[in-house]
Amino acid sequence: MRRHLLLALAAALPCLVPALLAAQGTGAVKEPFRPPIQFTDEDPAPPIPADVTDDRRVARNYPEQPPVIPHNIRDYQIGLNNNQCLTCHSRQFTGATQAPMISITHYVDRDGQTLGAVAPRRYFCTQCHVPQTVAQPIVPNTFKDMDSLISRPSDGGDRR
Amino acid sequence: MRLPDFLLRPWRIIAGPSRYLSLGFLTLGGFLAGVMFWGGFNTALEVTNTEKFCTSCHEMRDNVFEELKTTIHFTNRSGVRATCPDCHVPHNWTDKIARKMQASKEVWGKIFGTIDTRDKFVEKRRELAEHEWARLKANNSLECRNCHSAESMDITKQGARAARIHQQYLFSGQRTCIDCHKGIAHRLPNMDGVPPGWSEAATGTDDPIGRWLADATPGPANPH
Amino acid sequence: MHPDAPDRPGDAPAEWHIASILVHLRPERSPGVRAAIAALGDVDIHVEERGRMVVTVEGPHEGRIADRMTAIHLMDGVMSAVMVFHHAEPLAPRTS
Amino acid sequence: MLDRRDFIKAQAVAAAAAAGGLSLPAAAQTSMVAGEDAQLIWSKAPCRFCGTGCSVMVATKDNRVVATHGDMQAEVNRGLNCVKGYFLSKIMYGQDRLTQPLLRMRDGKYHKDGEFRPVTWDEAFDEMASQWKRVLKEKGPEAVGMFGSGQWTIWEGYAASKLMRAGFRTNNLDPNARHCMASAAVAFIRTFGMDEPMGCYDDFEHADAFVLWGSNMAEMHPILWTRITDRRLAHHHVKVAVLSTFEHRSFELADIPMIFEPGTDLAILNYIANHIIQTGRVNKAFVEKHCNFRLGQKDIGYGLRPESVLEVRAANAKDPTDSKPMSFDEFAQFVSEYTLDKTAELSKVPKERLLALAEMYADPKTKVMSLWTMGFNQHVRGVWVNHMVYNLHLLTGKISEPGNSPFSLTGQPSACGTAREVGTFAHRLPADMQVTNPVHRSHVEEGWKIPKGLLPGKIGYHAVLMDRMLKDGKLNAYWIMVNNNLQAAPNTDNETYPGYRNPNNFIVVSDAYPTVTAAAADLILPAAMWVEKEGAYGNAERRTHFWHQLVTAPGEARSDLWQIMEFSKRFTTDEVWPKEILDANPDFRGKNLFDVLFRNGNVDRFPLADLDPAYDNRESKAFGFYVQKGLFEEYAAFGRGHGHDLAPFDTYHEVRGLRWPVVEGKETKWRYREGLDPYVPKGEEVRFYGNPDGKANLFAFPYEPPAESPDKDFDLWLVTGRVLEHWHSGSMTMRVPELYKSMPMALVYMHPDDAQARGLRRGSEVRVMSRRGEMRTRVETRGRNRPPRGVVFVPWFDSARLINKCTLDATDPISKQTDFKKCAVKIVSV
Repeated sequence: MRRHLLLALAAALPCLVPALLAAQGTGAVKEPFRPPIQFTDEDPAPPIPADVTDDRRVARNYPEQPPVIPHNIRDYQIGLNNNQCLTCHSRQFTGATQAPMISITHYVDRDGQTLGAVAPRRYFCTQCHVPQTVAQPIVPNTFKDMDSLISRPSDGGDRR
Repeated sequence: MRLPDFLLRPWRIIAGPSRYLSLGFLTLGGFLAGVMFWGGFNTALEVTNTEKFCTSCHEMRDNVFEELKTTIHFTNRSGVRATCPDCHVPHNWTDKIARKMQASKEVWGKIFGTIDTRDKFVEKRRELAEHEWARLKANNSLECRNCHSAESMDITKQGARAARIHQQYLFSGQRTCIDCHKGIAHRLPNMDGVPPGWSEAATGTDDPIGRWLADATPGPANPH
Repeated sequence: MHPDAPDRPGDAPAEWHIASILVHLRPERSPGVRAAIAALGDVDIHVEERGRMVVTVEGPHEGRIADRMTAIHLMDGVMSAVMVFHHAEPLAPRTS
Repeated sequence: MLDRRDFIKAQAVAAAAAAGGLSLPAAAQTSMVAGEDAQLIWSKAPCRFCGTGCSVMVATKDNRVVATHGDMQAEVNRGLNCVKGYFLSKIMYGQDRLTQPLLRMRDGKYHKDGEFRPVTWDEAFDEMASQWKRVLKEKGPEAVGMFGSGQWTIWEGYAASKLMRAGFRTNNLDPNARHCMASAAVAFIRTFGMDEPMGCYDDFEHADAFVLWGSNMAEMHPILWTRITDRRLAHHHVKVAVLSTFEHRSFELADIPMIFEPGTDLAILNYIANHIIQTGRVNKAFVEKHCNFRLGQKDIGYGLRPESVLEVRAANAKDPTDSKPMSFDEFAQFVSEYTLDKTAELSKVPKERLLALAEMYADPKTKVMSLWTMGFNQHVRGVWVNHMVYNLHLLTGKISEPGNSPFSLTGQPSACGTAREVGTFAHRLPADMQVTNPVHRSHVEEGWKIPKGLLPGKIGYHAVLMDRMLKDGKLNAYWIMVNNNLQAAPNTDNETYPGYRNPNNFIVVSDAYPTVTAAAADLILPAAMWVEKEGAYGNAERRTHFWHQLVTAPGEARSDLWQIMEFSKRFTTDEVWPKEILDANPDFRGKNLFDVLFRNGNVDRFPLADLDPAYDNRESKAFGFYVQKGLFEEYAAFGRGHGHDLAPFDTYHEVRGLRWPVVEGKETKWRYREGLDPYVPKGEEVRFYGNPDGKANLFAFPYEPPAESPDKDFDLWLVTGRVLEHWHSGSMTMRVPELYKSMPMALVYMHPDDAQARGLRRGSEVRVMSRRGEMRTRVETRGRNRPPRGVVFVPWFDSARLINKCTLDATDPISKQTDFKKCAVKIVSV
């Protein structure tokens, strides 16, 4: 329990410090409110950020996370008629396109049966896999992946 | 939904895909004929070669043109855009006339109400798309190449995967644009049995130009 | 990719795949199932309890994993084999 | 040295073991990874977001969440999550988590126009209690209020209800679920006498046709959409109809896509009823035995301020709920004017599609599931459209059996569990009881062990009315918990913000993050969230599910439950209860509210020894008893034996949720049908036992136009809503980098022709302006939403682009739920 509290404090430090620092200065806390946050502010709308299209795989936060899409998907059609994602990422076409094959978990239906093709419930790719823009998050996230919590030096392996 | 056979038979005679009957159909439809009397043939042809003309009927305006508006061929970085005839009307005169005959069938469709609703258009989409795929396949994607020439492509400006596939399939002559780039300007029909261009199943055939007119048989009925 | 494809087919980048499979089996058939699974290769049995067993499969491509899962699924005494986890990454030299 | 691949392998094993419910001996992991520090602890928890109620497995290590994945054992999602669910691991780790109470201060003390300074919990509660006492003394109980949420855990909502109703003696308690499904809840009660769907998600695997009435499930309920997709793609006879005022992602699966004119769903519904009757497909036996017909009140106004011209002009604005009995023939006559021709003309939907849709309902062989969310509920005639879809299912008898299911979906994780079942609405008590019913109040007074006659019988302020009363200075002490109403409420510039900054008012906001609402408050209380506390939610299919506290909240952040209970300690009965009640019940004199409400012999019944030693529980340890269990069991007693039976507390920590009523350990999937529902007596076949006569009520209502329609000055319809990647106001999801980067800002989605006509194009910076306010954003002409000409769509997740400055605070006059889908705007270049 004590260990937990210490850890909690440690975890909270990045949040506490700016607030405390601010409190020491003017006495008022400005820090928690990222701009723009005041209701009355009128924020000029920034340009629509460009899509990330560098085709480089992005590291996952944990193995169970669906990978994000590192390329443009403008005008890709997924519907009753066909699924354009699968024309590259389904098993039979990955040889020609060298695109990553969809995980074989995607061949398993609701009842745990493995099918010969993508399970219908996994049909709409963008419910889980989303493209990215170049927009930079306004608030940083302090999530730590499990590797960084293991108190050992790096194994030197690949970290995508 | 299929029409009864007794209705279909005369329809096939009129609208059948052979060159001769299409001419007969032309006369029957009277559409281009009327235009011919009214002005010079080529002038009229140019009028019909504008987007304004194509979208003057609501089938085109509300279906295919509406779908085009959000795609890269309508809105893009430099504002260079494709109009209907850029892709759908051959620039070579004989092909152009052939295409007009085909198009007049679609006008017939309008006049006699076969595609007067969105649902009917969607039902016909596979057949209409197959005509275009066959034509572009046969002429080695001529209308694509009018703007996108393989010789002028700078593959260092392309995504790694696109560059590799263009080198492997396009520059080697194994495939033509339309093999891979279907549905880039309109929504796709049901694609059952239509493999992507990069698959083994899509190995190209060198159909002689014009064969599409005779061979463009309707595909399976499209449920959507 | 065919399940029996060689470990490094063509010019495909070398990859390492791992999946965990939850196997439901008849407890009384456990010895036979364990032996059959052990004979498959690339497969480790981890825990077994009340007719449920956790198995991992490793291999150079997903075909291997699908193949092993199907094989387990079809074994006598096995009621179902469900994949829970699948992960793949480029094969990097192991350092330790 | 630990090898990365061994580590991943260990995770693979742990994930499968957790999925199969196998206990993993430490040896099994340590044998593979050289050291126990690589071990993860996997536990179950419901997803934090929508009302679907997916279950996730959560991995923790060193008091932090390090991974999440879909729970294979959960019936709802069977291993799947949507993109938000897959990123749950990161929602608690936005760098700007609130970690200490912040009070607006000047010269060392509270000042309305001061700047936020950190204070201790004691200082925070001292100031808050003195403000509450001041207001109670000056104006009485009607001047204090609380705005809660369908994101409260069940016990948090229950504790809040006790504090407000029994403690402060006011029904000024409403959840943000008012904005979300009040119309559905009201129509359930008026039709069936009981709230919530009769069917369940198992209907997805049984239906032949799905009709989406104003619901974009592909984005808002993605996991339920996977179940529809599964059914549609695997069974060729299955058809999907999607109705909306603009084209969205759910249209990708639509066999019958329908874009209708805003508000004309009323006409379409009546047309289908007419079609069923005209073609002789009424299930006469069912209707005669199980249905009543009623003629509803028409011309009921638009829930605006009473002095508004629309309210003055409406004939029945004061009396919107009235109805009188009618016969089937009169009903048939009533709907007969909604012919195919008239409906097609009004709705602008092609006739063949209307007919195909009507046939889905009319054909006795087609099992139909109707689904709806905000398109129906956020509607100035929201209660009507809910009734009208029940009309279709009742006329055909397609109800309360697998696959035949009118199904109201919910947007919040515990809209059903907390807002509706617990009764945190201004008019409700637990288990569907009503504050206006003296018998119900008395029953609750007994259950809570409080004096007779203590509970107030006057309905409190509803969400929109609270904002109006804050502005008008009639509501002065206000506590907002787990919601971001300054971003979510309608017409915020005129009706919400002025009330927050009204100098007479003291506004408290409890939240995990500094939202726009928090920034406009006077006191901010830092809240624990999701698995930082033990919790329980109730999803849209009556499924109650629990989770344990898995990690500790950062800094001084505390759960809403702790905040409510701790705050109650600042009051004695003498300060808040009237003299007559205390005179009649001298035992209660001078008692601390905490003791009266929470140390009443019920709530403090279970000792700390009952806690699961594997998990921490901060609230219980703070108060010295198993708080959550005590609150739950006291609450559950109201529903047991009355059709709302919940299982014993401990059961829910073992299972992936159960659908009430849970009778003799068995959940109920379909209610009101013999053999499926234990409450239906033998031989009755079907009984809608919520109503005394056991019959359901069909209501006849006409088409009436929306409150505001486009005109020459404001020439476009504005529809607001959500997107897949962000949940509600985005306070959690906008802090997940991957979600932020995938959808960083709220754009105005419009038709390319509408853009062109205004000299605009994709990316143009514009002002979206209504008669009430404006916001700035950029134009999107080719996004996932494709509005027809004349309609624009703007999502509301973006705190930098507050579209609710433009929306209209018109509500359904019956349910008081706002219509966020229909008002008039214009778009001009910046």
